[in-house]
Amino acid sequence: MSSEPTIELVDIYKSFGSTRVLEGVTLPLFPGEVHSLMGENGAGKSTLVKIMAGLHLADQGAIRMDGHEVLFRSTAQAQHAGVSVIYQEPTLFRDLSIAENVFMHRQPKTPYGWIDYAAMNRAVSAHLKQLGVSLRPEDPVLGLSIADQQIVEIIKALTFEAKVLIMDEPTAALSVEEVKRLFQVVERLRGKEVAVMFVSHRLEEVFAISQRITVMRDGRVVGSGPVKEWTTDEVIRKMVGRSLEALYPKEKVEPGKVVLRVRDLRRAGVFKDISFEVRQGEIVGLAGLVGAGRSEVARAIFGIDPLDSGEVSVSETTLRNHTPQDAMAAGMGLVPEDRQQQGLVMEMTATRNVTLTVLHQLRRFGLVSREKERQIAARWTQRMLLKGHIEEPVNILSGGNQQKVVLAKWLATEPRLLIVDEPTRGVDVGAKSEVHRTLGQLAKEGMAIIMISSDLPEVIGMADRVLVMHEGKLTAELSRSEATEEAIMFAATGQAASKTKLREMKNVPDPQE
Amino acid sequence: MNPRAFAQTFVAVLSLTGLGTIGYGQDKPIKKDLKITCVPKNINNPYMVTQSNGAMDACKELGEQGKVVGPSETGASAQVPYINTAITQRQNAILIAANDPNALVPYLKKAMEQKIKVVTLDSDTAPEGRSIFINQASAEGIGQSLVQTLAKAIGNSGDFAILSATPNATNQNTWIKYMQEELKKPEYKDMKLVKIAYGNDEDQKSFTETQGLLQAYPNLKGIISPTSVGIAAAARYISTSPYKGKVVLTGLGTPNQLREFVKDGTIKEFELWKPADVGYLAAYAAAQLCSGNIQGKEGETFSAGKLGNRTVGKDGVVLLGPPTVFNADNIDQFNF
Amino acid sequence: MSQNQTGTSTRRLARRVSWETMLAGLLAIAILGGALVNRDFLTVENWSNLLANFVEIALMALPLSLIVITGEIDLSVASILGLSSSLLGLLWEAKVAMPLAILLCLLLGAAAGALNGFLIVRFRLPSLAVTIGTLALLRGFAYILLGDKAVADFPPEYTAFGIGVIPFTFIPMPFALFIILAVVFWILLHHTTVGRRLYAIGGNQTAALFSGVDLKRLKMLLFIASGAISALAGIVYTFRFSSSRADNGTGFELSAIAAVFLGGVTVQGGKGTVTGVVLSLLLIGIINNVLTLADVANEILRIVTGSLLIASILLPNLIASTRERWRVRQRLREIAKFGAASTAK
Amino acid sequence: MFPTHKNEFKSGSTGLGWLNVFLRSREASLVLLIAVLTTVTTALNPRFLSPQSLKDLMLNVSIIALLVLGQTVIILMRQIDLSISSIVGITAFLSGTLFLNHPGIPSLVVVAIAILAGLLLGAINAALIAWGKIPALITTLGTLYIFRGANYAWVHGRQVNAANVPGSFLAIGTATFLGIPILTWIVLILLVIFAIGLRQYRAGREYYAIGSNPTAAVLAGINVSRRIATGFAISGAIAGLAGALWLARFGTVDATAGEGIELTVITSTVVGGVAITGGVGTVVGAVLGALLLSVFSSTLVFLRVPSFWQQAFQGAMLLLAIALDAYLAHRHAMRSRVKWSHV
Repeated sequence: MSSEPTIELVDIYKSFGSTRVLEGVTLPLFPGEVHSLMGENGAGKSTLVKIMAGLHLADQGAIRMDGHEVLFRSTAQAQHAGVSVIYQEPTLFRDLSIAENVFMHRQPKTPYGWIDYAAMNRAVSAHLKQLGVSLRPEDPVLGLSIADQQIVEIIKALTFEAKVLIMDEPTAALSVEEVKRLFQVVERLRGKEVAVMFVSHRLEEVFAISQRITVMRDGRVVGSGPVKEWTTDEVIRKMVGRSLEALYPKEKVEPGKVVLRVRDLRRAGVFKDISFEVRQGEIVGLAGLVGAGRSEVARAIFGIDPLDSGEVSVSETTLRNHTPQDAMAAGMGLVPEDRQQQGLVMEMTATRNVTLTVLHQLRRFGLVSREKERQIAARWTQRMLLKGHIEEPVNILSGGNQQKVVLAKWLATEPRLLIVDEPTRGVDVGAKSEVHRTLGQLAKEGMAIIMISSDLPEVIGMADRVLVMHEGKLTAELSRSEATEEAIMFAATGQAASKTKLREMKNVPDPQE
Repeated sequence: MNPRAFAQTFVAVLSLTGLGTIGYGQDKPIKKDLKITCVPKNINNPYMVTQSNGAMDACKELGEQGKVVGPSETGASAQVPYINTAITQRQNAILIAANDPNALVPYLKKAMEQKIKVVTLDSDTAPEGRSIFINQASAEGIGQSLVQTLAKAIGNSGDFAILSATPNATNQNTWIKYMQEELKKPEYKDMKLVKIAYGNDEDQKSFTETQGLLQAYPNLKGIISPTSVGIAAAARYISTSPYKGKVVLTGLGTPNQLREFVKDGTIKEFELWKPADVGYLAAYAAAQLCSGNIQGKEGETFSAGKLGNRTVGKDGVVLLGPPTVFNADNIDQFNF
Repeated sequence: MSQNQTGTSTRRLARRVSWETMLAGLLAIAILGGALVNRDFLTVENWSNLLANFVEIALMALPLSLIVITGEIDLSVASILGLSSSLLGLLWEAKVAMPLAILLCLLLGAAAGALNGFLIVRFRLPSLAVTIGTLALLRGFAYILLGDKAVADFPPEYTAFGIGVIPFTFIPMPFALFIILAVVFWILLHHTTVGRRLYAIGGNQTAALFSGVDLKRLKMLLFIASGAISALAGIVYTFRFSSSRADNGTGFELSAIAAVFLGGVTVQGGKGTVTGVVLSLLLIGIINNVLTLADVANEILRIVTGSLLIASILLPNLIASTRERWRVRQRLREIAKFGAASTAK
Repeated sequence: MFPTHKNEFKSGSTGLGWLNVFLRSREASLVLLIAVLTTVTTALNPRFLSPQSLKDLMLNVSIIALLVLGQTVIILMRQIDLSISSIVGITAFLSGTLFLNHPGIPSLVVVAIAILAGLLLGAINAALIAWGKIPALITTLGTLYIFRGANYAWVHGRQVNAANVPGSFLAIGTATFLGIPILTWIVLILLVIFAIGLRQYRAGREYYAIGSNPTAAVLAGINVSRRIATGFAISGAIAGLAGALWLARFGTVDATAGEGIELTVITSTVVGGVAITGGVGTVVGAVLGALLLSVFSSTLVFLRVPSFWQQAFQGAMLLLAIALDAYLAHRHAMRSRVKWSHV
């Protein structure tokens, strides 16, 4: 322990509506240290980040910087105080140049008061060179890869001369090469006594980069200490923290006929060579790191994204038109990953949301029968044990209940195949187990289910079979007995292919192309 | 017994007893307190305002209740609500300068069915839509004289263009028709009408249309603009361009708007009647119609205050009289 | 907690129904005011004029409401009206049988709408920009078709439809057409699955897509419907005034859009009712009529319409933002209490 | 799923061929188009390049170009201002009345008052949009009605004639300096000021930022409401100036001055490369867009194309411009999709 913490969160509480997200979290960040924050989805990491960024106000507790208490009421205040945040999704001005993105609202000026583009470009250029990135500061952001955009965000943080740098899953969308480059930057920042917080799911990365690890579960800190006190197993045990069997009630079901068969799916730049089948009564887990192309595959199967080539057949019938309507007609359902953006019309009632997928069932003499509408909505929401009134707009429901509405709306279609993408993200424990119980029951009734999840214990607990994706390709197929967190992580990080690369990750000079 | 009723009875008695003047009861006094609605093409056009003011002056003179209402745009249908309102308000007469010769007819007919007298002025509708049309000048006369004026100035030969108001303005189209008739005469065989442009009675549009005419037709010798908005805009453009003195401009316009252009030589001669008189005459005609002195039949004569007696011509047209020709010698005598 | 939730929902519910109620209230005030100010207001002829006056705008406002509910806009409606009117004149002059001419006009309108839909749906162009373009383009076509001509001598049996009333009532025939279509649209929006889909598209386009709503086809159909009904409005206009001109209906798009917004359809989409739009049309029509009867100058009406339009959104916004500010202040006070009086910097 | 289409012509990508070099800069392609149009028309009718014709062309485009400056600022922020034509109408008549009622009033004072009046009207828009949170489309549609209605009520049938306006003021619209009309000089100077302001000042860049990504703009600490408000105030002030210059140019002003020009201005701006989805474009491009439209309509006149065709052409051009923008943006998106080279 080098010195006083640069920033310290003390006993932070935060609730959204009825859901308690953070309960008494205390977390110090020390200068010149990388502090990794780990935890399952929904453990409260993102909320913690947002509180430090000034996007949320804590309900209780304090933030101390250099021993003084501070209150961040806006992102500007946090930035001013020296806290920079790099989000998973870069927030950039795509039409403006890299240099301008870095210096927006605080561009350097010439003595005449004009913007000093030369100075701006010089400064950014220097950073780019330091990072070994072959980008030009005048280049527009539009057209940059996510990784390059991440670099822009990092340079922005660097020019703020941030004392605290928070990175929320920055490597999710990066390739191994890019991760390596990023880590070199982080090392350099560490040398400059910056306190870095690193939020990640990738155990290898965490052990490669950090000096300190904190694990959160269900809104609480369950373990914290220097990296040498931790092992991979220990981290995972703390993250999961409960017996798998109790939580994941998947009963053994004898798989039936093949329901879905996909062959050689390809979408240029996103995924390729995807072939697999799913049988009745089977839950197939689709694992992989964020950005590996799992959701993209799901969307393409369901007909939302176009395919460049490949074939999708349901119950031995090949789908002709590649549209969601056809997929639904064939008996497919998709519970999308982002329930607010993709799953629900937030201002409509639960009833209307649930019946949106089965509108044809509501007709009586060509008109919508409110009675049927109510009956159908009631039947499926009751099955999901929805808490809350179904005639209220869904935006007043809690996250878990919203997710139940999304599930209900797809169950209403009585699909043969249900694809669930991150079904328990941001859902409280109670609702989570209800979701799991329902999925297990559906499989038992003969439904084929594809479950995409970044929550490894969930995948392991629920899936009969696990497919693992890495950088757009299927890298492993593991049976229930083979599917351990380690095995999945191995395949998900592409380690099977290039184990050496990760070992090198820490400090190998960047080979310029 | 109120005075009006008394007067009516008195007149009736007089005519019954044969003491009245011989004729069609022309000496019946004009009724007072008639409700007369004047609907100009639109309420923003200064020419229309002058004309409506003339009508209001006549109403005041006669003791009628006159009012001016109207749309702010010149679409075919824009005047209809005002006609309907006049019907609802049980007005006695409607004076209207029609934006469209046909669109208003069904509604004016409805008004006439309700015993409302309809007088058109400035721009006519189809004859079945009104009793009397106050023609500011003989259309034929205007067509002829404008062509003659231009021919004189350009020596009976060369290209010329017409700058009109809206493509659908009745009066404009009638005048243009007579101009084309006149051009068929052998003495104009060397004169060619190359284009009819439309300035929509908007100043800026007329201005740029003039520009376009002069650019597209380099041999253009003259422009006839039979609309006060058009001629003023055309004059303004020409006076500040090299075409000044080379291109002859004539047409219909008000002396006040064109005074400086006559003096600087942009325009030699132009014509117009007094717009206020058109309104004045229309109001008188309406009052006479309401008083039962005339029906709008050919040959009827009625008195029109300061304008003296007028006779109803064919199709119920009442002519105001020959237009005044303005030039550098006389323009300072006029102020309107 | 649950009590709190029901509380919010009733407030929400109240806010949702209140716009139509408020319009109905304003309508009642306008009628009452009209009757008091002018004794001619409540006459049969006046009402028949009043209803006929805005019938074209009312027709166009119906499909337009649905388009705005899906989060798009169509500014080209009045140009389609003019184009259809011009074509009708041209065909009639060319001695084409009237029923065929009417059919061709409707088809042309549908084609014009399909052009809008094609550009917006297939090429994903912003509908505002596209329909500003077709506003000019289609009006241009009308001028190319008819130029400075005006066709007037339409057959009396058709113009009789334009100016006539339903026997034994004061309801103008074109307005009856509007009522029929309004009922059709009301059923469509509120009582069919299509309406459910339209609201879903406007509320969250992505979620609608993920729910299997064929939004491309629906939007395409809406623009085609808008084109066809605008063409129908053009036909009504032509018969009502027995006049076919290229400039017919210039500027009507603004009145139609104003009526839609005033009717409670939000520009972001997802909200609004046919009832609200019909009420707002009536309200504008009545205010227009009352002011004209009272010989109030035409320009005041523009001011009133514009102000109503702005007020219709400003008032709810102000109420919401005041409430929000109050909540934030409350929250900050709580934090100050719990968080042991601390400030940034 | 539904990307907001943006265009970008300064792409640093390589190997795109001559067409893309040409398309990459909207300004260059506009200049080229204008040059081609001018050459063709001049070949058919040499008078197209006569001094008088050029002067008329410059005068015709000037007021539109001036309004385009203000509209560019607005559209850059993903907003729209429909009310400019009504502001022009009011301030044009206001300027005329000032000359009429106060003979001898200095022209500069009149112009200043017109700008101030425009600013005031723009501020009404600004307050409603930035703080009343009413979408710009609705607000300015409403004020388009209100301002024009107020103008009608105030002006009624009156008219200000050239005779009421001092010759020195009218000279702005007729006199030339170095062969270029004074009016055009004024617009050129403002163009330079706007170009510098939008390029060289933080505030200017923030207009781009807001249109490009409003959320990111908030995160960058930009006061978005205030920026939007100043944008509408600027647009109003510009429209006020345009009103005064309208009087100088046409001499005669009645209540209808400027009616309908908002669509021409928006079309010019979009044709000039300012994306209707915000964040992209320059004032120079937008003014070139106005010039292109103006040259185009002049060409139609010179080639004696019936004036009835003009409007259709203008609409077709706008559609072409946005379709082109969308096409370029789409191709750009396709190129940037490739995340892993091996896939």
